[in-house]
This record gives sequence, structure tokens and C-alpha cells, in this order.
Amino acid sequence: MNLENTKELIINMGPQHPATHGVLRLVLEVEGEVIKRCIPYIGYLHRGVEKLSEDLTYVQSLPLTDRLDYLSSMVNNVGFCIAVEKLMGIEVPLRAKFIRTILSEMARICSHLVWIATHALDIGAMTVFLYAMRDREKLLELFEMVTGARLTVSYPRVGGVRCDINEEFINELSDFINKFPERVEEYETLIDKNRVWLKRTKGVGVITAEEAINWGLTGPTLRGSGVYYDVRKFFPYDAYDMVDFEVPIGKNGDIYDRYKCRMLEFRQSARIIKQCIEKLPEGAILAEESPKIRMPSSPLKIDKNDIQFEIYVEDRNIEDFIKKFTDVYASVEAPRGELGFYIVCDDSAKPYRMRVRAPSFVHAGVLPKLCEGALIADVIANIGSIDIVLGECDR
Amino acid sequence: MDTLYLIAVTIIKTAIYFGLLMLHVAYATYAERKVIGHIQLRLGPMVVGPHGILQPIADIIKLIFKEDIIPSAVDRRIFTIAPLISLTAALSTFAVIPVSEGWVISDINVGILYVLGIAGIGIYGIIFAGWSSNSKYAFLGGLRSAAQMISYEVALAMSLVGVILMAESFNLTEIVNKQAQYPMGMFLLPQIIGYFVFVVAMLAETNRVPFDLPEAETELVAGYFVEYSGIRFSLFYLAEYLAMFCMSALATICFWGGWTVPPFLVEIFPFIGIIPGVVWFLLKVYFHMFLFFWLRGTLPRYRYDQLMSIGWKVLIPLALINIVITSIIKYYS
Amino acid sequence: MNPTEIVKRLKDSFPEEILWYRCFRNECDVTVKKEKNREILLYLKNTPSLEFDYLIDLTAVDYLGFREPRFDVVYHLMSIKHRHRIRIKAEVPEQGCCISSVADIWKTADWFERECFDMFGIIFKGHPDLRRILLPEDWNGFPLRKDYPVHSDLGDKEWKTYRELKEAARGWKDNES
Amino acid sequence: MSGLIKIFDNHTEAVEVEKGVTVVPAANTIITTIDKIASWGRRSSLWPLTFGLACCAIEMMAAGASHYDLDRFGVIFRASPRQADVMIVAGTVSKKMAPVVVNLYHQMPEPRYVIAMGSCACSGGIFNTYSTVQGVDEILPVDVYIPGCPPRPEALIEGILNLQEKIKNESYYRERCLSGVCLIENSKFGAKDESHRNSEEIKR
Repeated sequence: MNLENTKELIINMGPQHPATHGVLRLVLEVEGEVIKRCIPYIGYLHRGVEKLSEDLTYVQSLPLTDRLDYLSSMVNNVGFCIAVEKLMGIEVPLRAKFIRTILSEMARICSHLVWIATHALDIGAMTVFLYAMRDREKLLELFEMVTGARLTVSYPRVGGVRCDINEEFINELSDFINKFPERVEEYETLIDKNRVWLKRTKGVGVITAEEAINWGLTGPTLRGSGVYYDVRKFFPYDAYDMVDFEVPIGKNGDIYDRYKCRMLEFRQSARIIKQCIEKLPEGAILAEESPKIRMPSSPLKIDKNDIQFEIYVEDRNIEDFIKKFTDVYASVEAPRGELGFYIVCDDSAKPYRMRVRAPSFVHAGVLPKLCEGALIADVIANIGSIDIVLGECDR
Repeated sequence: MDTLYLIAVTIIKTAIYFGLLMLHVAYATYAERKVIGHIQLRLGPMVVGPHGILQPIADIIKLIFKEDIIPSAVDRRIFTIAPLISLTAALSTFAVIPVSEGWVISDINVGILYVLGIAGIGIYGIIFAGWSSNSKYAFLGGLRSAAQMISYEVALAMSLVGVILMAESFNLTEIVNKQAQYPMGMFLLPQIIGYFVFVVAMLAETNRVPFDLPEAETELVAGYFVEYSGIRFSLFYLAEYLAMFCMSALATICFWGGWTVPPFLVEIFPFIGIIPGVVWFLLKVYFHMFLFFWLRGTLPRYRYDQLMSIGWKVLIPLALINIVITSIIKYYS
Repeated sequence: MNPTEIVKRLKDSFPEEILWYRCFRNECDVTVKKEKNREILLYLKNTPSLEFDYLIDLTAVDYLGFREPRFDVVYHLMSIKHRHRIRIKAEVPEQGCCISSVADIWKTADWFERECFDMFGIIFKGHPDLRRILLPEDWNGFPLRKDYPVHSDLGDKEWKTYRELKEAARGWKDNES
Repeated sequence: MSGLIKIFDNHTEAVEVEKGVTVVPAANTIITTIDKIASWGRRSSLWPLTFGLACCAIEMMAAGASHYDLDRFGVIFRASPRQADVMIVAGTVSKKMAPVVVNLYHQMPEPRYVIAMGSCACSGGIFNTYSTVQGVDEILPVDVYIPGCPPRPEALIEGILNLQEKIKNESYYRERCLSGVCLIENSKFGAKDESHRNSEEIKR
């Protein structure tokens, strides 16, 4: 046989493929079942959110952030609000901070539930999918109770939250949270003790700590490799510095460790919610100086005395420019990792530039590294383990 | 005259057998959806007919009236013939499977060999489908299927050697009759290793979870039949369920005593002796079908290389050990 | 380390390159000349007391009509060990719209730079594989530039394949009505 | 159609009831029965394509999960377009995705239906930007629109029931080719090849 004339089989996986979580497309060069090269193509859900927000006011841009990471829209909203609050210098009332924390952690549980559901489905265990969706349905009901929407909540406002939570919600939530750890154990008995599952996940898709940092991974994907970094601990926002929780950390950086990290995060989230309910203070839920929705054209009030600057070039008249454009970067720990908002403000009612630092975008970039040399079935497991959402990845 | 009579009887038998078989296959899909539905805390088909009882009929009618696409890039002849090969092979195996004493279309003396041989032909349909579709997913599915079937066919055949040794016959009716003198009227206890190997190999032979790699939905979309639509797709579906029935029937006959009632049960409840053998046979087959569905609702999927190593490094040695033990016992008793 | 101290150390090491710094809400940004961006970033990454080992974000901002070098390439850096962040900006003019790539320093930068190229048309010299990432290869224009239309109707700038698709659809739409 | 009538009835002559309209007397007795059976089968087992685009796909998943359980209606998701009957366009269709969506549609066998799920698929929704398609009906013929951002699973179920109602009222022989085959014949960008359908097959 003449081997010189042979070439690799090129498989196009996606954008319509049951395991690519939406519209990710991978082009795989395979030799038999072994992957020689993997090239991800993204952008099939590019909606121009960053451009569109330049045309909308700050308050109007908030619903756009819902649709970035649609599995945990609450966290996205909070991230955006924190960035704008930082820009305007608004101090959020304590009660609002706690409510945000509660709902953010609920969103984290929701998102992780979808992750475990689809990840297990990808590996072939279809029953876990339906069990996880059952619990998620309960959480969505709770979301609906407070916010009126199941997925795209648009609940926080710049300077607080939209409406208060009531006793009924708190009772139902505590019921759920008390039962939830048992449910997590149920998933673990379904998959964690399963030899097939362990064989498919242990030692597959390894990322070392140095690589993980160099690739810019965040969230459970980074922590699975044993790096301690969590925005909630490093740069606390909302009520995270007032509650007690641990950040689970893996060791080997394989799919199993990333899975384990998320499973432990379930419990930590439940713990945070429990503490928040106990400590929930009374008081206002919206800061007084927060921008009004009905007046979209009023410019942001930014105290120019807060800006300190020093110019080292003499030949340019740049002072007005520096004073005009203020910018902030604020990040939150989304279920997928660090979700950052970089906002440039030009003193008008609309953001001059809104940049979303999406964890999924970074994580999708690591796929070629993970997949090369692996088998086709591992690609599926890898996509599941880095947990990407294409809405956020493509923006 | 005799020959004509024989032919006529065979045709009538085949027709009845065929009709009942098709009904079984159709309702196996329904049963699968119901069983898995209940495992997954939902109901399964409910709306079409009472409790969704007409669901399989609706599915079949829809598939018949659907456009039958033959993509322009396929190898037309092989593409059309592939589902027929699979279906014919799957159907032919039932010619020798007895459902009760004497209730068999053709009682040949090498029944087991025939079933294994014909089941082996079935994979040609899958390979042809994968090859002719001119689609990479189908191609990979076909290749996986070929490798998987060849590896597991060995284990499957070897697991049956123990049974053949004990029954001293290849005839399926004979095998059932021989089981009467063993505990519980089955080969199940003396051949427990063989049964284990058989069940695992049977899952792999029929491409079911956890060995459903050739059609792994989340990896290869639909595997070898990814390009098939309408009636041709349903033929593959039929073939798969027929193969499941065939394997269940084989397990029933070789390990579970076929249509015979376990003697100790008759001792306790004498009246159950009246129940005809075919009912027992069907019950045992249904149990194995349930096993297929149950596993589908529970287990994840193996990876390709792991599947291969299980086949060659675990199942075949086990089957060999089983043969050795059986021979030694047989020789000395 | 305090952001102002970081700026001070940077200023000491690269006196010629730093144009200005600004502090707002306890975040410091340093604007530098684009020619030495790699050296500055490498210095930030490798200096033991700074150790910015983590590139959070890389993006660009278009200041059309407000400032002469039109673009700013913005790097957000963080040190996991010391828990501090800093923002570095490099001015890039419209003419000769290019800057050196940092994809070999941080792997993250690979896709961020591709995105930046896709959205702003800034060319990163030395990037291993600079292609469009979010938009199709044959797309016209760079959407996040301020002179690009926001809304759907792109007119002549419309992507070729999509225009053909719409024309094809017009065929059956006429038939239907 | 006439071919099928001839199988059952070879003697009756066709009558011209109106100018240009010929009808075989009493032929409808057979045709309507087949019609009814076919449309019953079709509407009772609608298999959608597993095809999630954005947020709405999550609600589609929720509709398929235990709480809402689309399987009750005989709806099971198929991953291959060849085996699917209905395409649920769940989410924003970007311009980059549009050729893929059309391609998938072409690969589905007739009769095929399209459900536009969510505001984005209906009209573009809030994303009136340079890169989004303003409603999937710009490129595909849509049968049922489900508004909402995202629509609740109940809304999706309602949409599917509406589609069933629509199928009930349509004839088996109704030419749906205006949606599919004509598109293949007319288009210039090579959809004919991409749909992988034998062109002779279409003409027959």
C-alpha cells in the first residue's frame, strides 16, 4: 500500500450537532479515531451585543446581558450592574446585595444543573439529564416567583434590584435548599459510582496549572487544575465577603476533577444561600441615586474629581480627552468563570463601548489543546467539561 | 403432494410468525419509550390513542408517507440494498427459533450455528450503509460497527459453546429439552459465566447502550443510518429491534429453559402447569427486552478503545475459562 | 501592590514609553506607545514582585473623532499570586493599523487578538493565525468601528452569501403569494 | 394523484366541472381516507430536529424534559435532519448561521415544517444588529410562530399542537414543493449539491 497518497479524514462537527452545545463547530482531522488536529470555528451566534449596546442606554443594555450566558442570566445582569455602579460610584443597599447573592447562587445551581445534564447526556447517560432538569424546573419556578421570568430575568437594576422578595419565596427556597444536597448525592450515585463514567472521565483532557493560567481559564475549569482563583474571594462583590464558603479545588486537571469541582460547588452554593437567608437584613432595595428607567436620555453623573491622572507627554493636548472618557472593569464569578464587563463612558446616557470578557470564549480556545491526540468520544467529553455557552462565546 | 403440503404449511407458519413478530417489534419501540419514560420520571407517549397505544402505528404510517431521499452523492445500488440486507438477516434468524415445543418454522439440527451465521450477515447491511452513504459520520459508524461486531461475535459464540457442550446438540429444541434435568430447569446456574458473557456480548451485538457506539447520537449524530430517511430508515430500526428480539430469544432458549416452566414453581403452584409454554417463552423474552431498556436508561456509553479492550481482554478469556470448566466437569461426570 | 506603585515602577523602567496614566475608582490605566508594548508586557509578566501571569482581557476601543491615534488596544492584566490588576493601553493609529502580537506570551491572547482583528481591523504582527473569528471570512468591514452601522440593513455592505440566500428565498415567496 | 386513482378505478372517465378543472367522480372516497390516515400519522409523530441556536434551545430542552415531556405527544428529537419532520428554529439566527439553517432545511425530507420559536426567530427580536437575520422567515417558509423571549415550554407545546392542527387540515397530496424543491432549483449558491438530493428524484 502506498502510504504517501493517504490523507487524514476531515470531520466537520457542528454547527448542528447534538453534542456541541449550540452552534460550536469543530473541524477535526482524524486518523482512524485519533484526532490529529482540531480547529474550532465560532461566531455562529454572533449577535453584535457589544455594538448594539452602544446604541442603547445603560438601563436598556441590561436585557442584552441576559442573553449572553442564557443559562445564568442573573449573574450576567449582576456583572453589568456592578460595572455601571462602579462607574457611577453608587453604593448598593445591603438588602439588595444579599438578594443579588441569593439569586446569583440560584443561577449558579441552575447553570451547573444544565451542565451536569448535558455533560452526562453527551457521555451517554440520558437519565441524569432528566433528573437534573427536574430540580432545575423547581428553581426556575422560584425565579419566576421573584422576577416574573424563567430564564431571562433582568432582575437587578443599577443600584439594587427591581423588586423585593417575600416570605413565601424564602420559605420555598429554604425547603429546596434543605433538600438539595440529597439530590446532588443522587446524581453522584448515578454517575460517580459508575465504572463507565469513571473510565470516560479520569485522566482524560488534562490541563496542568501553568497551562491553565497561560490559557486564561477561569472558574471551575481553572480550579479543576488546582489553581486557587475565584473572583468571589479575590475581589469580593455583593455579599460574598459577608458569608462563609469554600472554593473547591481539583488536583489533576482532568475531566473528572472539573466535574468534581462543580459537584462540590453545588453544595457551596446551597451553603451560601442558606447563610444569606439567615442574614438577610431589612431595608431599601434600590439606591436613591440609581438611574431612572423612564429617563433614558439623561447622562450619567460622574464626579470628575475622582479622576487622578498625570501626563508625561508635553506636546499633546490630551487632558480633555482623559477627563471625558472614564472606564471601569468589573468582574463577577459566573458559573463558567470570570465574567468581566469593561465599560467606557463618554458622559452620555449610552455606553461608549461595552466589552464583555466572556469565559466561554476563552474556554473554547483551549479545545484544540485538549482534543489533539484524543479520541472522538473524548472530544465530546471535553466540550462538556469546559462547559461553554455559545451565546456568551460569540456575543 | 407432500412437498406441496409442506410448502403451504411453511408459508402459513411464516406469515403468522411474521405478522406477530412485526407487531412485537412495533410495540417494542412503544415499550421502550414507556419504560425509559418511567425511569426518567415522565410518562412517555400518552396522547395518540389511550396511553399512547397507537404511537408506533402512527410512527410507521408517517415514515411510509415520508419522502424517501436518495442523496445524489451516494452509491445508489448499495445504498438501497443495505437496509434490506439488515432486515432480511434479522428476519431469517427467526426461522429456527422455537417458541414452544414443535412451534418452529424449520427445526434444523444446527440451529445455533445458523442463528450466529445469519446474525453475522446482518452487519454487512450496516457496513454497506456506512460505506455507501458518502458521509463521514456514517462511514465512522459503519467502521466502528464492523470492528465491534467482529470482536463480540467471538465472545458471543464462545459463550454458547458451554451450552452446546452440556446439551450435546446444536438443535435449539434439543437444548431446551436437555435443560429439564438441571437445577431450576435451566442452564442458568451451571452456565452463569457463560450467561454473563452472553448478555454483555448480546448488548454489543445489537448496538445497544452501553455499547451503542455505531449510532452514538452525541458523537456520530445517528451513525451508519445518518443519511437514511423515511421507510429505509425504518427498515434499519426494524432490523435493530428484531436483532434484540432474536438475542433475547436465544438467551431464553439457551440459558433460561425456553418455554419450560421451572419445576420448583410447578411444585409450589401446581395450577400454573396449564399455562401454555409459549407464554413462558414470551415472558422470558420480555424480561430480556426489559433488560435492554433498563440498561439504556441507566448507563453511559463506553469509549471505542475501552469497548475493544473489554471484548478481547475480559469477555473472551472469561468465555474460554467457562469452556474449560464445562469440559472438565462434563468429562468427569 | 498598590496600583500607583505599579505605575511608578513601570515609569522608572520605561521612562520614554509611558504617555500618561489615569486612576479612577481605584483602577489604574497606563497608556503606552505601541512600539514597545511587548517589552512592557513581558516586564510586567516576568518581574517577580509584579508577576502579571494572567491576561484577563484584550480588546480595543475606537475613539473616532475624539483623539488622533484612533484606537486603543486595551490589556487587562492580573496576578493570581499578588491579587492585583492593571490596565495597559496602547495607542494605535488608523494609518498603519498594527501592533505586535502577544499570543506567544499568553495563549489567551491568540483568540482575543483574532477577535480584535475581526471587530476593529487592527493587525497583530507575529500572530500565528490571524483570521476572522466571529464573522465569516468574506465579511465586509469591521463592525465595532464607530463608522459601521449598528442595524441590520447593511445595504451594499451586506455579506454576499446572505444576500444570495435572501434572493433565493424571494423565489418561493413570490410563488406562495 | 391520477395514477393512484387508476389503481383503484380504471373505468370512470374524468369530468370537466369547470373550465380547466377535471375531477374523477367519486374518487375522493379513496383519497380522503388515505389523506386522513396519512395526516393522522404525520401529526401524531412529529419528530423535530435537535437544533438549538440560543436561549430558546434551553426552553426547548426543558420542554423535552420530565416536567413538560414532549414525548407524550409522540415528539422525539432526532439528531439527523434526514429523519426529522419539523425544524424548530430556537433562537437567534445570525447571518453566518443562515446558510447552515437553509442547508439543514434542504436535507429534511418532505413534508417538512418549520416552527419559529422565540422573538429572534420570528422577527429578530431585540437584536436588530448587523449580524442577525431579522426573522427566520426571510430565508425559510415558517409554519408556526411562537413569540416570547424565550417562550415558555407551554408555549412551545401550544405551537406544536397548532402545527398538528395545521397538518390535519392539509391534504397529503398538497404540493409543498414551493417551500423546498423550488428553492433548490432556483438557488445559485449551490444548495442543490449541499442538499445531497438526487435531482432526477425531484423531477419524478
